[in-house]
Amino acid sequence: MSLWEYANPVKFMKTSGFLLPWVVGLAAVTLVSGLVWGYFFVPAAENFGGSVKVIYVHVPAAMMAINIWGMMLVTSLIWLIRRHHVSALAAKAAAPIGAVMTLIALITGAVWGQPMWGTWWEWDPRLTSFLILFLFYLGYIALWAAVENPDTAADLTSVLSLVGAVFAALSRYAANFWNQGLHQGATLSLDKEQHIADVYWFPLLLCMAGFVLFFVALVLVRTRTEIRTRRLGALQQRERMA
Amino acid sequence: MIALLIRDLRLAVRAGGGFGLGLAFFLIVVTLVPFGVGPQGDILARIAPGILWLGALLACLLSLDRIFALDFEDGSLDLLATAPMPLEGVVAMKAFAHWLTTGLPLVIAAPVFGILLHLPAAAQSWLVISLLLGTPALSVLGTFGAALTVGLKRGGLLLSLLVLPFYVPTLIFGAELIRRGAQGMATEVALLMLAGITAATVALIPFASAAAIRVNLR
Amino acid sequence: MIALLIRDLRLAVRAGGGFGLGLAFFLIVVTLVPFGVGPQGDILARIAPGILWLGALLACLLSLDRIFALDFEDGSLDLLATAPMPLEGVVAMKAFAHWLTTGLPLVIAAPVFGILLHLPAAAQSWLVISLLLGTPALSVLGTFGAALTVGLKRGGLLLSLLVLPFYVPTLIFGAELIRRGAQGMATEVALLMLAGITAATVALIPFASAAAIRVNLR
Amino acid sequence: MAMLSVSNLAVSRGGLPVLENLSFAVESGQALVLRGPNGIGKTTLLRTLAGLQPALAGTVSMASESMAYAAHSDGLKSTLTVSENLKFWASIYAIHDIEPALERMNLRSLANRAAMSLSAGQKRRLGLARLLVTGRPVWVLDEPTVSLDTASVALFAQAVRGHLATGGVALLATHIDLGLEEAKVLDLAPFKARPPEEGGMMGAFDEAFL
Amino acid sequence: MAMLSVSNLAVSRGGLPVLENLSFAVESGQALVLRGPNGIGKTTLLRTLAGLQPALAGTVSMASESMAYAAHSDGLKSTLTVSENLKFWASIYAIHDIEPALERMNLRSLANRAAMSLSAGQKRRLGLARLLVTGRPVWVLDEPTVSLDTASVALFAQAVRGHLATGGVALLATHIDLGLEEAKVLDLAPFKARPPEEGGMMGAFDEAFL
Ligand code: HEM
Ligand SMILES: Nc1ncnc2c1ncn2[C@@H]1O[C@H](COP(=O)(O)OP(=O)(O)OP(=O)(O)O)[C@@H](O)[C@H]1O
Ligand SMILES: Nc1ncnc2c1ncn2[C@@H]1O[C@H](COP(=O)(O)OP(=O)(O)OP(=O)(O)O)[C@@H](O)[C@H]1O
Ligand SMILES: [Mg+2]
Ligand SMILES: [Mg+2]
Repeated sequence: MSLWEYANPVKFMKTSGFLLPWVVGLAAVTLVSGLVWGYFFVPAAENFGGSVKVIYVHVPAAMMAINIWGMMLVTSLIWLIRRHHVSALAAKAAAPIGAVMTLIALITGAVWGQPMWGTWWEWDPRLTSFLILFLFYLGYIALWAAVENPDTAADLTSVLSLVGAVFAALSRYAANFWNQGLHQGATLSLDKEQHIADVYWFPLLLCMAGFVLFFVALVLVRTRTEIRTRRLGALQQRERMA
Repeated sequence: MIALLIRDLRLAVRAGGGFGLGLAFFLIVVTLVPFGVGPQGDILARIAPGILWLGALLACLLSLDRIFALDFEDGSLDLLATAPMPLEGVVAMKAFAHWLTTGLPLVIAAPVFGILLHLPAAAQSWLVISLLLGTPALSVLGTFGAALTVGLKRGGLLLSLLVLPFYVPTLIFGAELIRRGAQGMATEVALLMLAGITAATVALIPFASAAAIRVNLR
Repeated sequence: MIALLIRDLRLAVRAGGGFGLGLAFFLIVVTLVPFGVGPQGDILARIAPGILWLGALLACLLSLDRIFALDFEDGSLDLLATAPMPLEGVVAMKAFAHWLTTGLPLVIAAPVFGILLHLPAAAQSWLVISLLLGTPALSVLGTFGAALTVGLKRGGLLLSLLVLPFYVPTLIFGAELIRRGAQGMATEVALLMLAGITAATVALIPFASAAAIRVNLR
Repeated sequence: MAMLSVSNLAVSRGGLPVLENLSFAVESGQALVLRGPNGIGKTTLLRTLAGLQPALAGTVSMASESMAYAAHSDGLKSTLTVSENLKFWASIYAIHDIEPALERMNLRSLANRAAMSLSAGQKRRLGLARLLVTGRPVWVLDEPTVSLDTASVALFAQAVRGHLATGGVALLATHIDLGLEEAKVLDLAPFKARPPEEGGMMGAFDEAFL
Repeated sequence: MAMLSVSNLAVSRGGLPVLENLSFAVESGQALVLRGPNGIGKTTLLRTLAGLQPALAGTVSMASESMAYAAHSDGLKSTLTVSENLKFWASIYAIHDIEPALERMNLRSLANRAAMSLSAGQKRRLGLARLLVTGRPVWVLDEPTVSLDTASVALFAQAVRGHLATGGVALLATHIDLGLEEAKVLDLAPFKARPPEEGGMMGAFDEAFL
């Protein structure tokens, strides 16, 4: 039995229908416990103050924003190469979630920037490249919305996401070249000597896991909706043929 | 008449565009400016009123060129011209639909863009007021340009060339209004001029546009 | 192939447009900026590289949306797709024609606009170099956006939304090249990146565009 | 009682006279078919009658707001559905019920399809259905049956007959047989504008420069 | 020797099968006229043969680079003149002399007019003249005689005959009589795609969702 079997919409509906309640439950548990831990049981940091708590939303959201585009890239490739409908629909379903994650990262960042940097917005390369990522999401979503025929739309958006990924990465590099910026470095990377203290670290990990599970649950729900819409369309078409 | 408005709005939404698109475009312009100009907050703040107004102009321009061109190409314009409805009304409705899909969303979202460009808080309300007063003139003048170029293929650039000079007074008073408002200077003149220009264009330009369309259909 | 280029250029000229129009648009943008931003020479000089590059972007954008749309509407694109000529070649030729009518005139006339915006003399040659290196990428990326939206009515704004984010790297390196050049800083990285981006897009993007057109014709 | 009458009309296109000395009248309940080779000036004549361009000479008399025009192109919005397209035109002409028109042009089953997904003939049927929601007595139609199959042509002929029976009038330019035997036919070839040397009328705009 | 042969072809439009089980072959020197009511799928079939969309099933065999396609719209640039339009297409197909084509479609006198100032029928004649400068043996034509008057239809029929006489092949979809008595006629109605319950083929894209 190969993994590709789940690319059949009917099979996918069955399996995902079975999985969905579990994923939702797990996501709720991790997310809630992570956030509660982070917000109520973590001491205020000396150099960040109480506002450090934003990190439990900000960082997971920022991480998801990037990774969701990666996921869309992979599913788009699968659609282009193997023409599995579920794959294309999953990419379509993921895009608005990614856009919202980007927006959350931007807004929490802005809210955080106010106490930290004394300004709501700064043209820091990291922030700016997130803004650009948001624009790529918007373009991708708008293209899905604009094209009538679903297969045409899937093809076009797949091409867009491929080329877009390259240019998003390029923009990130260009933005770095353009301005040195204020933003925090990547303290998460393991080879860095300086870790943030474990007290902040564990609830953060939990939150990140919660965000991932939350995303999986949402994508499942949205993909199922897309599949149902297509099924409705197919039924109507068959009726017309008769 | 209302039917025309509804149709135009529906078409704008169907084309995957409508309200959001104008905003997204605006956001892009605001994002691109610092790339060109540099990220220094003080410079950005000084040029912000101008950039925001230029962005409004451009969002307008980009959505203009097809305002009549599509109707011309598929023959609707001929049919509308023979319909029991004054062509002036058609033009005015189209300008209104255009404003609803590009001007209005911009007015509403302007403060966010103001923040991005470090516009001082005092200027925010003036930004909204100046856009609210000025953007209708942009749409109406835009339809005039579109009416002049309706029969031409590749009208895009030509249209901008015709229309942009007409936008100058609105642009000047609009940006000036924000600048003065931000600095606490007297705003009455700029305010009155802006409102006056808009009122006059909205009242008179549709007649010129309708005349231009009649000539182009002939 | 050459025939297609000649046809496109001829069409651009016939539509009362062609070379002059892009320039005129550029001129208007450059004149409007001081109206919006205020006439202080020092600020203008500082934002000049950015404004000139933004103007180039917009001139590009405004002429883009009909690059394939017209051929699609009158059926030429169907016929070109069945003609003995790879669609990639068609796309590349169209991008080239677009560059000849909007990018090239701009490169040639840029110093004049630089003077209007008080760009320091040292930066003038960098302005020309950066535009010369960067504008081909704008045209090629533009055709990609146009290919994605070819079947859509009212593509204008959607097209900009799709295309402008792609312009970001070019814009950054282009404007940065001028700024660094003007200040006598090291320009190698910006120069190489700009040239690299252009070379890569020119070589690869036509394939993506042709694929998008094939999908849209289906 | 002539609902549409034309006397000594001359029409021009691109600054050049195309037809001249044209006179005819169509009475209530009558149809008139205009014939003539390609380029003789049928479209130009119909556009003039529709008021889209001025006549070079002569007069057109017809009650105001009584005419519905259908051109070479159908004026359809490709992203709207069939019924949305039709509803739009109906409300422009202040008519509320589009059902009879859908019915008579056999569009019922297509009502919810986007116009862009119609075949050439289906689009044309929709274009003709528009006439039925104008409520106007004088129909001015330019090659109405282009792309239609024989069944649809018959459907159209029937619609025209229905229109005539209610006292309407139809003026049609066409190259093919519409199956409207009762219609009068007017061949436009004899009215082709002659150059002034041969006694044609003066008056094309640029003659002032001669 | 069949220059174009099709076996068991099924074509789809908008994700829905339109025609199925279609097989035919056209030999050198033959013309085949496709008939069928509006919306049966003539345009879809011709676009599939032209390679503009993929077939749902079945095979099309034809020498590569041997086909010239003419669609509902003519692909004319309205600001270019008649001869410029024609010259463009001629050079795309690497042919240098457009005079014979102008001659045979009776466009000589219009050669220097901008395409936008042509009447509907004149435009169509220009669209057909394009076929003559492709030098391709297989003509695939979608309603070629729309808007043409009888004289021009005859002109067109003659051009098709000339093409067949040189060993070419023509496939035409049309609703009206072309005056090509020698052409075989294929009625598409029997090949209309049936829903799967009635034994039609599976394979419309979206069936995977049922
Ligand atoms: C709108 C603005 C902002 C955006 C788009 C943004 C984006 C990001 C991103 C993408 C990350 C994840 C980095 C990674 O995992 O490698 C991140 C992490 C972080 N951000 Fe922000 N940020 C914003 C504003 C701020 C502000 C104002 C602060 C506070 C001074 C801040 C502090 C942090 C910190 C401490 C981290 C964790 C560092 C790490 O572990 O990598 N951010 N941000
Ligand atoms: N701008 C122009 N300049 C010169 N001649 C023109 C112009 N526009 C149209 N004509 C000519 O005017 C004549 C009348 O055109 P019209 O479209 O009325 O013909 P028609 O009878 O409708 O033909 P068809 O049956 O082909 O539709 C044609 O010979 C056409 O070539
Ligand atoms: N996007 C779409 N979705 C669903 N159905 C479609 C779509 N596009 C076309 N169709 C249908 O496919 C069928 C085939 O259309 P096609 O244009 O091939 O017909 P045709 O035989 O050429 O008709 P005509 O004689 O009117 O030109 C039509 O019934 C049409 O309504
Ligand atoms: Mg005509
Ligand atoms: Mg057809």
